[in-house]
Amino acid sequence: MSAAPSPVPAAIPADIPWRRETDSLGMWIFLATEAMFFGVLFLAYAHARIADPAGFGVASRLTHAWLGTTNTAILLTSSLTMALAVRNGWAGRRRSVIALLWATAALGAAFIAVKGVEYALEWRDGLVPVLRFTYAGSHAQAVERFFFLYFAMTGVHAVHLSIGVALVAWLAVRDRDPSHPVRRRETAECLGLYWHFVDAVWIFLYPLIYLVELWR
Amino acid sequence: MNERAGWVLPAASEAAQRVDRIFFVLLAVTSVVAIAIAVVIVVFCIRYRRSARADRSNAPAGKPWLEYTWTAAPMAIFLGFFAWGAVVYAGFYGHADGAMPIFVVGKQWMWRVEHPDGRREIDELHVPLGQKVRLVFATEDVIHSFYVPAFRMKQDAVPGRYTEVTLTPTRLGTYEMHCTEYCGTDHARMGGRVIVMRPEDFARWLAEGGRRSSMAARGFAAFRRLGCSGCHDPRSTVHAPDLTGLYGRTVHLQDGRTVVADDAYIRDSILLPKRDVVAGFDPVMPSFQGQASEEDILDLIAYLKSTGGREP
Amino acid sequence: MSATLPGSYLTQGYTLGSWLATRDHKRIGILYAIAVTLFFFLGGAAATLIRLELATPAGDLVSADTYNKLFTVHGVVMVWFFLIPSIPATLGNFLVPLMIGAREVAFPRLNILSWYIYVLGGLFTVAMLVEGGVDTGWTFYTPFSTMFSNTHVIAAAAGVFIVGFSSILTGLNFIVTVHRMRAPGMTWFRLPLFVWALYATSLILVLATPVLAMTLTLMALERVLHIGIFDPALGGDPLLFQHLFWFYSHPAVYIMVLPAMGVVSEIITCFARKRIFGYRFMAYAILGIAAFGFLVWGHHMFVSGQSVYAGMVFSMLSFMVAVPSAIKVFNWTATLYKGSIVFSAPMLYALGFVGLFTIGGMTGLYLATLAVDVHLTDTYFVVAHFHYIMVGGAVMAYLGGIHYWWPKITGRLYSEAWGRVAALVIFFGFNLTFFPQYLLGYLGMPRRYHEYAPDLQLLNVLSSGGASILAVGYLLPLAYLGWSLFKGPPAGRNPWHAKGLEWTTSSPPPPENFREVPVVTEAPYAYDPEEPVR
Amino acid sequence: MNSPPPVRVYLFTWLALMALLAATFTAAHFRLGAANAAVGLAIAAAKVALVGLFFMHLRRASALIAIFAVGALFWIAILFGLSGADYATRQVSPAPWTAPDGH
Repeated sequence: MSAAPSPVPAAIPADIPWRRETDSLGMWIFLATEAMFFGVLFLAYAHARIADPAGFGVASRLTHAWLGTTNTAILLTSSLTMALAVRNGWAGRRRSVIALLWATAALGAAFIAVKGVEYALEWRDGLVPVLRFTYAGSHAQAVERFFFLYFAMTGVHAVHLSIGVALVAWLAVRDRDPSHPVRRRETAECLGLYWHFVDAVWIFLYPLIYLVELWR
Repeated sequence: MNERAGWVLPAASEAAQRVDRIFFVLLAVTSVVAIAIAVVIVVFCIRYRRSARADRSNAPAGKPWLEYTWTAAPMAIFLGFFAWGAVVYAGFYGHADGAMPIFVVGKQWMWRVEHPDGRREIDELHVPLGQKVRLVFATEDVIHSFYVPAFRMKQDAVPGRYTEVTLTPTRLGTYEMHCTEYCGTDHARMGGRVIVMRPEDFARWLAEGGRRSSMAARGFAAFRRLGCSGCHDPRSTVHAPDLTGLYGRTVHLQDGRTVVADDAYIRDSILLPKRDVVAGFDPVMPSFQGQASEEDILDLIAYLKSTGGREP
Repeated sequence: MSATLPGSYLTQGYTLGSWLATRDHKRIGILYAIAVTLFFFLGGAAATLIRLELATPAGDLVSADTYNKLFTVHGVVMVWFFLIPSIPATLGNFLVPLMIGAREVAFPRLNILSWYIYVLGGLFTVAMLVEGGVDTGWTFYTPFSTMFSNTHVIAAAAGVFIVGFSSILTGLNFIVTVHRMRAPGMTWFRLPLFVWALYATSLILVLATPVLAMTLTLMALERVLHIGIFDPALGGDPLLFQHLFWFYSHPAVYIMVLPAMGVVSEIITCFARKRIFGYRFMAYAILGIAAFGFLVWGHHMFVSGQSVYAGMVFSMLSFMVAVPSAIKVFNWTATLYKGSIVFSAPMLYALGFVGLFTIGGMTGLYLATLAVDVHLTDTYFVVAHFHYIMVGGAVMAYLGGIHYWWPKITGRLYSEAWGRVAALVIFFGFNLTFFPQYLLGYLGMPRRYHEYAPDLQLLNVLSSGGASILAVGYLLPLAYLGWSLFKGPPAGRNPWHAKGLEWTTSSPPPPENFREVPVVTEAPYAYDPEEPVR
Repeated sequence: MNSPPPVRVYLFTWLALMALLAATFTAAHFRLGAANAAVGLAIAAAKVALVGLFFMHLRRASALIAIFAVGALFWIAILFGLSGADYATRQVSPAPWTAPDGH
């Protein structure tokens, strides 16, 4: 088990290292619950794909791999700006923190915009299960199941990302007033952990959706 | 139909006797240990109650050797029961080697039983004494579970696939049968009887079912009734695969795969025609999901088998 | 409700607002206790109707549909709105900070948010009930729940989805609190076993509940959109739902029983005036149960079409998870050796727990044995098994804990005589209710039936009779504990002369728990058999 | 708080991530059969490891936090592993007529 307890009075102290470590432990446990939450979706994907691998190959070719790749690049870059925002926060360079936070929020919004375009394309192609599914090629059933899982997984991911964008924007606004900066940096760190987790989920989603079968 | 004498459940199948042996050995072992613990607790409670004068010096806070033994001992006993249970459990499945299949189809709140020669029953199952029988389960809607307490046998019927159990009745008589997987309003009324008969009586019962067509004959009737012959009959104008002698043949599909036309392929082609489209044909066949019942599919398979072809 | 001691957490404001906006873990514990008790009696009402119906072989009290809704509501309310939150959210919230010498939980705001989420989930479930209830059983098996049930399945799933997050927040809070806020000197192996038990329970809460949340979402999605991963006609598999559901629901039964084990360890050591026997084995056994609890869920699916080999894997693992439970029973028994035992009400509940948990645990072995489970699963044998563990175990320990820490929570003593009467009535009523069900199960009476063969009526009438005694038994504590709230004599700092940091502060404790930060110097349960108990 | 890592650490991590993205995208254009999925997931795991170690400071985090980070992945593995045990060995009886081969 961990070392003897930190010699900190049991009251809730204001000093930074203890509070920071506690908040990030709490955040990591929350990310563990989110990981199990997404884990179920990945199991559903694995079960469906193993049931009809060929069907998932056909379906994956119908997705827009280029849009998916640009989106992955956008989200990876937003992770960079978020991480730098947290770093500069601890390094005390406050002005750059605000700029980096806005950059992160903008990149997140860009990701959602690209996702919106993708959804619109899929709506036009008639690949939206139940609502507008006019696909008549081979493996029709596997394609419909693929797109059900596609919309379920990317939808849940997009919801998480939108919450992230909103929080980052709120933090960027709140950071303008310089009072109790320590609190801000801790929030930034926790928000950073959440942002990187949402990015990590997308990193796993990307190959499973877009890269199943790209060869000619 | 009260075959229970007081609180004793008859053991009417080979498996039942083997399960009862495990059950009563478990009962003996667990009762002995439970009583031993109870006695020890009561003795300690009396001997060491506050008002009693007893030697309470250097009370132990732990005896590693004792604790390791009462960790290892239960583990050993448990592994023994696990192995025994697993061996008997494995005997329920497979090893059919030529046993007579009987099809049991669950449908919301009744059981339809069908013998290979075509005799049908509802909520009743006649089985011959002493002969190995393979019960094959299918369901038309939700999950049902076929449970015969006297046989100590229970098996879920899962939609979308066949499940099966092998058993050998060893005692004449009539026994209760229940559905034990919750399936809706009349789940409690979805039961019936299992009647074990002497082999000769069973054969006579099977035969006297009156002039009725075999499954294959009924399959041919379904082949016409459902409109399959409209396309698949060699003389029809529609460009559709010819099914005569299909059974056991390897079929080349549009996306390059080749499959053996066994029962699962026929079943899927009826219910999900667009999944395995035959090479050279376009996917125009509608799905018969909801029109062709489980019996119809079993009969159609029997009919296609009767048009020639060989075991896959 | 004049508190005996000025400046206790009870005197920090008497308005409703001071309670509903509190961040004090002690007040949140009490808020939970009230809500949990209400749901206990709601579930109990359903149980009473079920037992009344089963007094006669024919289904003549209620219609089949109503009966199906009754056992569903009994399951959903008892599992998610009583058993899972009962000990962790009431006694746990109140006592964990006190027992580790902390002033507060790590995230007080999350703690009160957890209570509001619980209440929101509860409102959803009650609204669903008023609208007409749900008839899928608390297991929501597909394809019945997604395609064939025409009751309020989605509203029920939403209620359970929401209350799941309340458990996640409670679990998260406890893990961080135990790691980060222990008093100086309180090392891991000086923690009381109650804190160990709640720490392990919180690990399960945090890791298992999200899987339930997503599974119910997928089930609801498939019910609305008629497309999904469970419907075989679309290439899905009903067993996938069972795998995902039981991946949560078996660890959930350990969420219910582990805190009870923690409470019993505290009570037995106090009233036997003796150090726990094999402290380290007990602590590791708790963690072992929590970790192994995730590997065994397949034993719910031995006859459901799961592969024979997977059945064998799960059967072997299910036997292994029984070993730590056996260790704990042996250690409790050994703790009594050379003790100085007092048979107060909490001790009667604790000894009752040990006895009933032993029977419940051992009958679990029958269900882990593959061949025997084929005969016994989905019969009343299973119903008796899990009621012995949940009602005989978790509820007995919950009541024992309520009585044991009642003086600390309210600052008042309850009537010891009435306490012992209630414990004995509950013990007797419980056994009369559920032991006959083992026989019914072996004789082949399926569960979830409102009709059965006439020759099984005697056993069913015994069970229904027992249920009425049990109901009376559960009403007794309401009476004398309620009386004690107003008329009970002041309890003082440590009425049981128990060890543990929570007994070093005043009763009821001040808002900041300890006047000065306690320092721990000795191992837990440092009892001396000669020292008198009140 | 000891001084935060220099900015270049973050930039190098980002470059590595971009490189891995390009790698996985191009790798998908080759017909490797089942290996395609394996390669895709391996690269994804590498990218997640990079994000975790550098951006989420797991490199310098306390053992406790690392345990919870890895623990979550281990628990997902339990879900995949044991339910996989059923699907891998489940012998769906092919059809009513053909007796299973005595498994």
